[in-house]
Amino acid sequence: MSKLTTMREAIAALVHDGDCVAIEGFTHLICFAAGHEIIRQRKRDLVLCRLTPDLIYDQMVAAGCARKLIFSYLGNPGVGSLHAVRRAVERGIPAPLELEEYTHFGMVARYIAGAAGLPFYPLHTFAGSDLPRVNPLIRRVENPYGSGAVYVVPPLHPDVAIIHVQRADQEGNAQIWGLLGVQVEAAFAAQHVIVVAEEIVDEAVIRADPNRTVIPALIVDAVVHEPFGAHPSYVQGYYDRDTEAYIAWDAISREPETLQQWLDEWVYGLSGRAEYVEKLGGQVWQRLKPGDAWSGRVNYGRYC
Amino acid sequence: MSKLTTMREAIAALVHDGDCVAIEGFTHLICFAAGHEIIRQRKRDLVLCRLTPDLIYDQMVAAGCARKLIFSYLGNPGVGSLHAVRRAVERGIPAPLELEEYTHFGMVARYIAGAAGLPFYPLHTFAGSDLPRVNPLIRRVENPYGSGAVYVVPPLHPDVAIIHVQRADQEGNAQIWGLLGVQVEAAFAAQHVIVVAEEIVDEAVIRADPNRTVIPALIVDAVVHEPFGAHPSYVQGYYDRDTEAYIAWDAISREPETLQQWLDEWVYGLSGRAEYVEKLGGQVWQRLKPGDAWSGRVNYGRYC
Amino acid sequence: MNDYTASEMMIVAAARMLADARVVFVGIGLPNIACNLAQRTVAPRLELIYESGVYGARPARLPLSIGDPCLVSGAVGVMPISQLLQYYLQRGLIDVGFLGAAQIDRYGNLNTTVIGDYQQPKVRLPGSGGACEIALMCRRVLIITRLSRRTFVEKLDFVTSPGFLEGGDARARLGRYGEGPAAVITDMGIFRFDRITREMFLASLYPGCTVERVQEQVSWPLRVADRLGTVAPPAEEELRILRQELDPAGRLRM
Amino acid sequence: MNDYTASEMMIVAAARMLADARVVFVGIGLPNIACNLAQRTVAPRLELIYESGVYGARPARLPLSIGDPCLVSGAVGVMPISQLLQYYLQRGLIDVGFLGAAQIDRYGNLNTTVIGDYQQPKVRLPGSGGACEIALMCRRVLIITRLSRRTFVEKLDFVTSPGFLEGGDARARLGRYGEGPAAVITDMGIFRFDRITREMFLASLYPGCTVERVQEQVSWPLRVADRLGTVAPPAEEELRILRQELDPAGRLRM
Repeated sequence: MSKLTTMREAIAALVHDGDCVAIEGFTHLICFAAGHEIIRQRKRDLVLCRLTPDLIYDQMVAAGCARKLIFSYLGNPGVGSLHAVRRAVERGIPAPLELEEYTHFGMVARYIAGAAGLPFYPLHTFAGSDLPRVNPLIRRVENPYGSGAVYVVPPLHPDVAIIHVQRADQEGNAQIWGLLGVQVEAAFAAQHVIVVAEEIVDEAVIRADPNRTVIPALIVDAVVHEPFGAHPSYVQGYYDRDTEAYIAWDAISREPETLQQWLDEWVYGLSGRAEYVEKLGGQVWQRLKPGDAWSGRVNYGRYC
Repeated sequence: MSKLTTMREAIAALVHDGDCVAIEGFTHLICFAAGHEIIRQRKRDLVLCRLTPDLIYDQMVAAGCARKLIFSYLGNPGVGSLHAVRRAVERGIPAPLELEEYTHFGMVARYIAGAAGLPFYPLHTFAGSDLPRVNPLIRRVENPYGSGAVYVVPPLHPDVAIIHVQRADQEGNAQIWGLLGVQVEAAFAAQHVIVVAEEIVDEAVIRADPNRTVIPALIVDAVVHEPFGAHPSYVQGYYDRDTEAYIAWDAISREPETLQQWLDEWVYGLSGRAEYVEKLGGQVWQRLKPGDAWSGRVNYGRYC
Repeated sequence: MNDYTASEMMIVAAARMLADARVVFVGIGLPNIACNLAQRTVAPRLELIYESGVYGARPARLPLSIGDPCLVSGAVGVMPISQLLQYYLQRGLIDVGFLGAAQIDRYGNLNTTVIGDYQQPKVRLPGSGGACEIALMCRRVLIITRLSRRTFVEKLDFVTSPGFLEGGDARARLGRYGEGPAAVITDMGIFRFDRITREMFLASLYPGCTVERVQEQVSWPLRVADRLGTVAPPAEEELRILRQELDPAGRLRM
Repeated sequence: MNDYTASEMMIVAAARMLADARVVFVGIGLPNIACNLAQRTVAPRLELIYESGVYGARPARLPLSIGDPCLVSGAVGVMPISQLLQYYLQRGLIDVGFLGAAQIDRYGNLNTTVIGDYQQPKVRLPGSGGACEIALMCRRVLIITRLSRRTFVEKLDFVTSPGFLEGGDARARLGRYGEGPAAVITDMGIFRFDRITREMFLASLYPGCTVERVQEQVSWPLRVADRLGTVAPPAEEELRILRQELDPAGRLRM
C-alpha cells in the first residue's frame, strides 16, 4: 500500500500545534524541507527535540513555531551561535523558549528508552556535572549487583519523527548509508513517522540488500519524495554539506530583521522545496555535487 | 599491523582452562572450526556462553571441555534435543554440567550490558515466569519515574569471544551481512576477540563500505583465515546450512560411543579445518553452494 | 472431505486466525507454515518476523531453522537481535506470537524448560529461547500444540512462558504486557479463554471430533462453550497451497 | 624560528601529546587538525573517532563539522551514535579525548553551558554536546584553549564537563571513570595537574613566553612547576604538513 504523499499533506496531517516533533539527523540528513513546511503552515507551540537544534530549529524558533527545545548542543556547528535561539532564551524575543537540556549521550539514551519501550535508560554520564541540578528528569537508580548508583533518563516519545533518507519504497521501507545518527531510535520512539526520501525505489531494491534497511514500513505513516530536501545539510553520495550556507546564516540570523527577510524570501515566499531547489540554482548544486565512491556489492545467495 | 595467525595458535594463545568463552552466531556464522580446535587442544573447565548452545557446545560438552553453560535455548534447532548436554545435566555423564539460564532477551541484555560497560541492563521479560526463582542473577530495580519495578540482568564479560565473519582485513576490521545475531555485543563485551574470516580482504574493501563494518580491529586480538570454518552452520552467500548434518547429529549423539567415534573421526583425527573440508568432500560443498543474489552498490561520494 | 490430516487441519485453523494481523512473530515448524499459508490466503499483507533478526521475510523454501539463510535473502530488513527484541517486540509492535509447549495448564501457562525438578530434571527441555518474551510482549498469543494428557496438565513443572498465571486479573497485574493467549489450536479443536476467569474452554471442534475424545486428552475437567462451534474443514485452495507450494515433501503436514 | 603563529604552536604541542595514543576522540577545529598532524608524525597508527558515529576516519579535506561527509567516505566503520557512545566510549576503549571550554577552573572543570545564571543566562553557550561524557569516559583528556582571564576563572558559572571537581580524590570518588585532564594546552604554554591536589600548574612554556604573561591571563594565583620546561618550537616538517597538507587555506592556523 503506497503511503506516498506531498510534504504539504504530510505536515498538515501529522504535525499539530503543541506536538512534540523530532526532525533528526546528526549533521547528515537533516530535513530542512519539512522544517520549512512547518513554518509555512504556521504550526505553533511545538516542542522540538534534536541532539543539535542546528539552523533548522533556529529558523523554526525565529518563525514562532516552538515553545520548548529538548536538546544537547545548541550551536551552528563549526561556525558559532544559533542567534535566534539565543535571542529567545536570553531576551524572550520573539517569545520565551523553554529549554530541557541533556548531553548527547543523555538524548540518545532518551530515544533508546523510547524505542525500546523502557521506563528509563541507564548511563554513566552526568556525574560531577551541574546538569542533574537543573534538569530534574535526570535521576539515579541503585545498582542491584553492587554499591553505587547509576544515572538514568526517561523515555522520549515524539508525536512525530521526520526522517530523511537516501531511498525508500512507497510503503516506507527506508535505507540510509553514511552517518546514521539517532534516526532509528527516534523513529521507533515516535508515535508517527514521516519518511522523506531523495529517491523512491522499487521494493526489490530494498529487498536486495536487507542489511541496509533502517526503518520498516511498519512504523511509517507517510512517505514524501523530496529531492534535495536536506539542503543545506547533506545526503551522503547525493550532495555535499553547504558550509557556505551555514557560515552565511551567522550574519543573516544576527538581527531579527534580516532573518525575517530571509524567511520571507526562502520559506514563506516559496510553495515548497521544488521552488527552493530552482531558486538556489544550478551553480550551487553543481558546487555541492560529490565525485563517485561506490561501495562494492555483496552476495546474499539464492536459497531455494 | 597484521594479526593473521592460525586457528591452532589463536586458540592456544587466547583460550585458557577455566575461561569464559563465547562462540557466538545465531544459526548463522557459528565457528565450528574454533570449537573443534578447542576440543583438540583439550581445554578444560570452560564456561561456555551462547544463546543457543547448538551442536558445537554439545560436542564440546561431550569432549569434556566445559563445566558450565550460560544460555537461553538448549536444542538442536528444528531437530530435537542436544543429547550430550542432556546426558550431562540429567545423569552427570561424562561429568555434571552447571546451567545458568536466561531467555534469549535476557542473554542479549547481558551482552549489551557487557558491551556498554553498564552494571545492569533493564528489560521487561521474565515477569510471571519461574526463571527469576532459579536464577538469582535476575533481579529488579525500581522505576524512578513511576510505580513498579523493572527486571535487570548483570553484564556478561567473556574472556574471549570468537566471531566468524564473511570478510576481514588482516588487522581484524570485519564485515558481516545476513543475520547479525549478537556478535557485535558479544565482541565488545569480551576481554579478547578472535575474528575468523571466510576471506581476508584488503583494508580498501572494508573502507569502501564502512556501514557494513561490525567489528573494528581495535578490539581484535587475532585474525584467522578459515574458509568453510562455520560448517555445518552457514555463511550467507558462501554456503548453506547443512541441515542433513544437523539431522544426522541426532542419531550420532544419542549414544556416548557413537558420539566419541564421531569426535575421533572428525575432530581428534584431523589436524584442522582444511583436512575437515577435504574429508567432507566436494559433493557436500557442491550441495551447499547457493545461487547468486547480489546486493546493489551504493555511492558514498568523494569529498575533497 | 476426509482427505486431510489432523496436522493440515491445525495449520489451516491457525492460518485463519491471522486474518486481521499485520505482523506475526513466527516460530519454526507448524507456525511457520501456518503464517505462510495465511499470507497466501486471509492475510496477504502479513509480515513475518523471526527472532533471528529478520523482518518481512519471504522464504523461498520451508526453513528447518529460525535462522535459515532463505529467510534473509529478499527480506525487507535484517538487524541485530538486540534491535528486534527491543524496538519491535518490547516496543509492542508485534500483533501475534505463536508458541508451542511441552506442558500447558488451564490458564495457558507454558513449560518448555524441564519435566521434574529444575535442579534434578527428569527431562531437560530446551528452555525459553524467545518464548517468555513472546508470551509477554506480543499483543496476543496463539498456542499450537497436539492434545495429550502429558501436555495438558493440572500443574506445570516449571512456568517458562506466562499465560494468565493463576487466572482472573493475575496477568493484568503484571503490568503493561500483551493481552496473553487468545487461543490454543490443537489437532482436535480450538480452545479460547474465559474473559473473567481466564480459564480455557473448548470453543470449537474440527469435523469428526467429539468433546469426549478431547476430554480424554486433558488432565482437568474440561469446560466447553455453551455454543460449541465447528471449524470448517480445509478448503481445496488451502490444501492445494499447503501441499503444492509450502510443504511438497510433506514434512509438516503428516 | 619566529615564523609560526601561536595557534600553530598550540596545534603542534597538542599533536605531540598523542605519541602513545591508539584511539582519539576528535573534536572539530584545533583538535581535529592536531590529530591529523599526529597521524602524520608521532602516531601513524592513531585512529580518529568522531561522536557523529565514525571510527577510523581518513578525511580528505579539513571538515568544518564533526559530521562532515568526508569523514565517512573511506572510514573503517560508521555506526549509530548509540553504539559509538556505549560500546566505544562508555566501554572505556578511547585513550584520549580533546575538549575546549568557555570557562575553565584550576581543577580542569569546564563550562560550555552558560555565562551567568542558568535560568537567566547572560550568554547562552552551546551546552555539553558530547563533552560531559568525553570528559568522564576517555582514559585521559587534553584541554585545548587560549589563555584569557575570562576563560581561566576562579569559579565556573556552570560545570558542564567535570575535571577534578574540587580537587584531591573528588574525581576518583565518582566511580570508575577515566583519569581526567592530563594537560591544558594553551597559546603560551602547557599546564599539568598536581598528582595529589589535582590543581593545575604551569609545566612548560612556549619559546618567548613568560610566567608573568601567563599569570596576567589567569584569574587565580598561578602555580608553576619547580622545573619549568620549555616546549620545542614547531619543526620544519610539522609546519610543512600543517600548512601544505592540512590547512592550506590557513583557517585554523592563524
